[in-house]
Amino acid sequence: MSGHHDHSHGHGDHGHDLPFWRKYIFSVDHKVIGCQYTFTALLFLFFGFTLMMIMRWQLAYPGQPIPFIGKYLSDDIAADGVLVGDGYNAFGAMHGTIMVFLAIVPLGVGGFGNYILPLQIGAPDMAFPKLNMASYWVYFCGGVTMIASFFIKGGAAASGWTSYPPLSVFASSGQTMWLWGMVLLITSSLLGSVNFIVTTVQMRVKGLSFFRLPFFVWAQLVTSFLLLLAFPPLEAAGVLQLMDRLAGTSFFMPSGLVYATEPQNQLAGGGSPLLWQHLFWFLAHPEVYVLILPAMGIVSEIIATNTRKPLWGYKSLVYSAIFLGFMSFIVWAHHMFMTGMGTTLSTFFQATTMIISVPSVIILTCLILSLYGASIRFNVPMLFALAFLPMFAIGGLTGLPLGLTASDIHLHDTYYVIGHFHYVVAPGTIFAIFAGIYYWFPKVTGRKMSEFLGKLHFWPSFLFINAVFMPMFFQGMAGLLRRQYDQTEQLHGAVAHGLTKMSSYGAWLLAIAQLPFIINFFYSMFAGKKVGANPWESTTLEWAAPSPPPHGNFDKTPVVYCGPYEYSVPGKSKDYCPQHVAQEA
Amino acid sequence: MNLLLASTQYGSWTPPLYSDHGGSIDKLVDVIHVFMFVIFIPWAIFFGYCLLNFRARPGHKASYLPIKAKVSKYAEVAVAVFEAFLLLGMSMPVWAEYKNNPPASDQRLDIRVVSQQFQWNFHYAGPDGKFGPTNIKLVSASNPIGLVEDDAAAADDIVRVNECHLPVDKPIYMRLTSMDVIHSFDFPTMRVKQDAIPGMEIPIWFRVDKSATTDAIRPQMKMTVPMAKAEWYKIRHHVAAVDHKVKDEVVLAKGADLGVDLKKGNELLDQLRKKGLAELTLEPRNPLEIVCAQLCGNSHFKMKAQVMTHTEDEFKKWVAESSKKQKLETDF
Amino acid sequence: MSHHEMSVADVKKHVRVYIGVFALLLVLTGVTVGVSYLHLSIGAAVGVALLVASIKGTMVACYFMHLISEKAMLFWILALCGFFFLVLLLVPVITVHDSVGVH
Amino acid sequence: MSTTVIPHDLEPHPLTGMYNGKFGIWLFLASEVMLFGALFSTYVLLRVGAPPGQWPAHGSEILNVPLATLNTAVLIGSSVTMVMSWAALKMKKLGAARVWLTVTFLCAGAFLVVKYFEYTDKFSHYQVWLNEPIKVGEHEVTTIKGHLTADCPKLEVSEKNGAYSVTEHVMITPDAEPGGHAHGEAVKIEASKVKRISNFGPRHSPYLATYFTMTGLHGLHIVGGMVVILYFILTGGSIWKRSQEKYTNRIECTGLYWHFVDLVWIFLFPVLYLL
Amino acid sequence: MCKKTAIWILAGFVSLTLATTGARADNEKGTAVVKGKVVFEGEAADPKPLPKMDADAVCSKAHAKPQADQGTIVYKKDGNTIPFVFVYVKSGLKGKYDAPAEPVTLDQSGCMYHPHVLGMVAGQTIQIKNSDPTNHNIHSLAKKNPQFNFAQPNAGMVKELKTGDTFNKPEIMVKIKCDVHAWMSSFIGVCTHPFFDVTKNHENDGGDKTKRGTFELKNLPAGEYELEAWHENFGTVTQKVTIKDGETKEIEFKMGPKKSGDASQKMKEIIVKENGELANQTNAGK
Repeated sequence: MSGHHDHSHGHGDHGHDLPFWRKYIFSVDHKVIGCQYTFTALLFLFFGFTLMMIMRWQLAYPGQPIPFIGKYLSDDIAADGVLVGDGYNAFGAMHGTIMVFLAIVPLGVGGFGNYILPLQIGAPDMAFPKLNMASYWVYFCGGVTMIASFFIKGGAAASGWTSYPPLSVFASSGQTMWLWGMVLLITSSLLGSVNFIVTTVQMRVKGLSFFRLPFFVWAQLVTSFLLLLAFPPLEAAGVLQLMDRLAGTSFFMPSGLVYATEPQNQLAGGGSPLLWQHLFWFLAHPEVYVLILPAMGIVSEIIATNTRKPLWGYKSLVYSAIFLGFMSFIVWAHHMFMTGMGTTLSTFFQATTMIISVPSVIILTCLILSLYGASIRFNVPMLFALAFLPMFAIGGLTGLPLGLTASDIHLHDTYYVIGHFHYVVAPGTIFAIFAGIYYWFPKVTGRKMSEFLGKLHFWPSFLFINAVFMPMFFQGMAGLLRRQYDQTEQLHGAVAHGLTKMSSYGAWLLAIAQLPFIINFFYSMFAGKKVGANPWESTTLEWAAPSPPPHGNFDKTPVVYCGPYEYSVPGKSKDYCPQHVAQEA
Repeated sequence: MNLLLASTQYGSWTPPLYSDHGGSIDKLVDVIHVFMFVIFIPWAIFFGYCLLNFRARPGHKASYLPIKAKVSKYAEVAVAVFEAFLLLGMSMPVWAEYKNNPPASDQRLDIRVVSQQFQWNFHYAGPDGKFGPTNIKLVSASNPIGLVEDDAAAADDIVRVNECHLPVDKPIYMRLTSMDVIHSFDFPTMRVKQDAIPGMEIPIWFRVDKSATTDAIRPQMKMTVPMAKAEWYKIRHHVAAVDHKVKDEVVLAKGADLGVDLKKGNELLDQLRKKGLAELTLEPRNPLEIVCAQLCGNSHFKMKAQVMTHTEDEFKKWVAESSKKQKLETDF
Repeated sequence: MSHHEMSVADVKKHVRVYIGVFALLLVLTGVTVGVSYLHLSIGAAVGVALLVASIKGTMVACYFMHLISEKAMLFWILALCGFFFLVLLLVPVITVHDSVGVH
Repeated sequence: MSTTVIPHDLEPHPLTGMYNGKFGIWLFLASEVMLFGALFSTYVLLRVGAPPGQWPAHGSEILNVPLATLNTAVLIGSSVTMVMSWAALKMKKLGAARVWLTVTFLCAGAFLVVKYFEYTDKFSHYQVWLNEPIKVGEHEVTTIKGHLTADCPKLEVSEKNGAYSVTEHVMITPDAEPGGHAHGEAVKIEASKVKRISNFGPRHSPYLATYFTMTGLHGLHIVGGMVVILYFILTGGSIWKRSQEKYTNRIECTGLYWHFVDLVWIFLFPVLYLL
Repeated sequence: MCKKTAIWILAGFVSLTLATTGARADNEKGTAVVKGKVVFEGEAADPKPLPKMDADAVCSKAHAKPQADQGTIVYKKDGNTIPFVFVYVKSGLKGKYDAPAEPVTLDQSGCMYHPHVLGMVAGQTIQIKNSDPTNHNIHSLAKKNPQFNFAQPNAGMVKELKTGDTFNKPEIMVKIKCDVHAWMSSFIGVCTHPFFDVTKNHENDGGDKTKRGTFELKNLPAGEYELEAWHENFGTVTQKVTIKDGETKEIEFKMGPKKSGDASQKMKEIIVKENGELANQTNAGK
């Protein structure tokens, strides 16, 4: 990335002999690729956020023209500046898809994973640098395909990010683009995950045993296994849906369909709409943990550093993460309680759902207990990391009534669901990602981001993001359904509409609250305060490399002598003992 | 928080409840939320305490050793135990009741619900209690579910589009299916929700409370809206509950409609404001609605059915006259 | 032991194994096709077919892919994968049977 | 070209006993298991849930078992030759290895050729479902399988999903089978009588949809493998000169992938053709 | 206002370009006329009512009493004539014809399509209006022409389907329906020429009941033609006419109930035969 090109000359490697396009475009250096991922994903994050802001207008002021941009939108999206049903559904579907598959996963795994993981295990690069590059470019193509689908006839996919057939099979050709896009994105994740696992297992430096790995690395490792084993089924499902759409097969199309009063005799029938839901959620539930685990990793790193104290119960953290990963494969059908599921299966999936909440509770407990007896530095990364804890707690707790079939009857597909998973992902994961950006920015650029602008970014964001999502719980309770183009069309929707404006204003203010970050980001990149290799006085290996690290990362391959979080060790002169520094007896 | 609560305008968490099984669902919802606060508030207090007490400051050093926190262990165990209770003690019994014990076929009212983009078709067997066969080849504008009309059993069948009539205090047994895409049968005031999936026929059952006839409910759901807050889209489903007077001049007669669209609605409200009306007392045009909870296309939000609940004999009367083939008054 | 350092003699030994396995695979293919012409009851037919296929699969994995001489770690990863494979295979089918709806 | 040295690029890691590439390919195969797992799951779910008579009791009713058996043998053979070429490399015999590779490549090609014939046979075979029964010979039938005659007017193909529809009428020569009647005179069916017409391609029935999707995806894996193998046949010499170990390792990885493709077929064959 | 004019101008240009680029059209017109009526053979059933529209207040306000399903209307009191029949020249025309510059209009008012059946020349602009203050969605179920499915949430919305989006291939008939109000349907006959008409109905007979069920094809060149009459439920009938310049021919189409489709008794047998093919087939007591 631009901020670091003027630094990236190392010792004897040929990094700087490479032509520009090999060095920054088709680079095989995990750091450059990490930055590419981060930049691209941040752009998608912004785009997905914009879609949501437009939807919030239609919700707050149903049937009224969208100010400023309304008239520039295409017919398929808005008529006379008024968002139309298809436009709303397309925005909804793409907001979900973009945020999950194009923004947050690429940030947490592609961005931070790529940049930090090799550094933290003392590796010179990923195990398969070329594969790494491929995975970025496949992801990039997937993203372009998704965006392009807005400009084709009939607009982008509008069947929700879950794309349930038969609706998605009857849908316009945007859905086909969506499917191709997904196939690309999943392929990219597979390439990435293989790379991560091999790197982590095979390339740890001398002395860095598994239980000396920073928790961030563990989180990435578990995540990679989720990507590796959970994504292929959706790839298969995507192929099946493409067959249904393009080859006229009936994998998801039952017999005797009548579409728009026309009997669908050309179809063979005999398919199962529920099959898609199974294959989709088999991916999409682990996906939730793909979103949250890297966030937990980032937060743990920052908390450890800024509490100046070892994490509480490092081992139980690790075991919880592994258990979480494992369980996440056998809870998926709790998304399908309303599909006529009988008591046996629903009981099983309720049970597993309750069980999976335990490791999450443990992780949260470990993190909060790490604060006890600490000496907490309230710098910007720490603020975001701390904010993560209660936000994730709320997100997790509100999962309970949805995981229990009986209460799910009332709350299923209401705004309660929206509130729940947004608390996990938005103030949860996205805050963690901000924390990570503030925390590792000095490593990447050799400069620190402005604390003042950072705090100007944090406090309003924290306030407004709650203003956006807190009302949703109450609306959901009142029975307001999700995916409603016009909430007031239904009686109880109109009655529960009271809080909708609050959410909308929250969203728009939240957007404004991001300006300090954007300014800070670019300003600090060029004019931020120069710092040394280890500005936070942290212990893990990435801080042993120069900032920014040269091609090949370390001046000399480090050796690890101790665990990841040796802070405030009694009888030491400094309050931290880096992993690569031998302990004097 | 009260503000948040109030703004749902029910004055309670959840919509009013008119079915007998719904109570246990609401109870579970309440218990879970109490439980959440029981966990979250102490947690938050401890969190705040740590942030204050252990902030970095001159002379304060972090301790290397972790606290011996037995408490956390107990807390975690407690959480697990309570979740087990929620699961085994509350959720499973309710669900089992909801899924496993259909009412006896001789005491219940059977209704076929055939959903399609974007409407609910309700198929009643009529007085003879026999459903006529359907055939997708016969689907047309005047025959939405393709009823085989010249079949004996179909002669007295009733098919209603987006209009559902139910007797109170009698078990109702609905068989849900869909013609095209997946829909979800959502009857919030009865706490009933179930996907309607093409190629499947899924039964659901519930009983409407004895007192919950449409006419009885409507006044119960009366609400008063200050003109300042009255926006057309919040009151589009409402009619005036009383004669609204300004200096003994009726400006809005009882039962007057507030207009169903943006333009008309806003015009009317402006007139009333000009007249100087301070607040509106309104009741729903129709208090009970069945809606679609599963995204089913560009007009998904439009997919809803009105429900009329009648006493047993009112309902019989309705069946009797609706089952007659209706004649058109035309000049041809 | 890994195949990293192998003497020519070892390799020759391997080659003999490969030929043997090859022959066995062909025989089993014959068997499974033959059985299919007996028109057994569906249960039995499925049982035999899957049994034979599994044997063949194991052969290929163990000898052609040298799985028998790999370290424990790989087994654990594959075992995990196998477990999820079964979950994915079975649960959807169970939902068909444990459904309140009529298909 | 960076000079960064990747640890365990060649020498195995003590923990896994594998060099990076081999470990990587194994992980990739694990994900492939899940990919095909989803498809097998589809197969099971659709078959178990199917109404009686929708799925053939035996694949052999529709598919050509002898050809598939031949293919199975061919593919297993290619697996052996693949591992042989690796063994040859282990014995430092590049020439022999390349010969074995070439044989593998040819086997793969043969497999695809056979598959091509199997596919085209299906695509030229049609079935017509009727609105009302018609008399063919002496029986009343509601569906006819057979081949369209030369003078049959062209079928209309929907742009959306390629489904066929009849413009005025269709001429079809029924197969000899119970319910149909002896080969020979073609049957003429008016468009109004035709409820549905399809060839025995993917859209014909869930069974054939599954068959074409699974074997098609497997076929793509074969093609992919062939490309890689060809690449190593051609570039073998140069890589070998640079590092014999590297070349041997790459062939081993290719082999692992290739055996997996073989393994998948070992399950596809009985599941689709024999059950 | 100026937007409107802009649209017209654009439409004008479009048709101009069509005229200049398309295979050179001679637009051969004549002076011959074919007129007549479409009559139902035998005892027609009573018209069937459409479902009640109460659920959508806008629709129910529009109609006090239930509406008839246009596809089932036969004017028994007026000589068994049938409205909403699309009559057009199927073959025999030699000339080539341009799409007129002015668009055909499909209006949604009172939750019904106006007109219920209409004809257009391939390539002609289609103008779709929503006059109801409620959400309609317009769904084309064309076989050869583009399928579309979009919503018009507010009253007064107008969408113009021009070159590319409109129907450019001849097709008899393209069905248009509203998925929100499933009783709403309209049929568009797309011809390569302007010689078509739709038999008059009780709403456009101008008070003259004898006009009901009649049609008139004007300005035909002399020649020998095959005419076809299409009805959504009664199927199609064709007949040949030979006509000289200036001549006016009276013809009559006879239609009966469609053969297949209504014979439900027969159909049930088949359904029993092809078991599992009709999941929607549900019987009493099941």
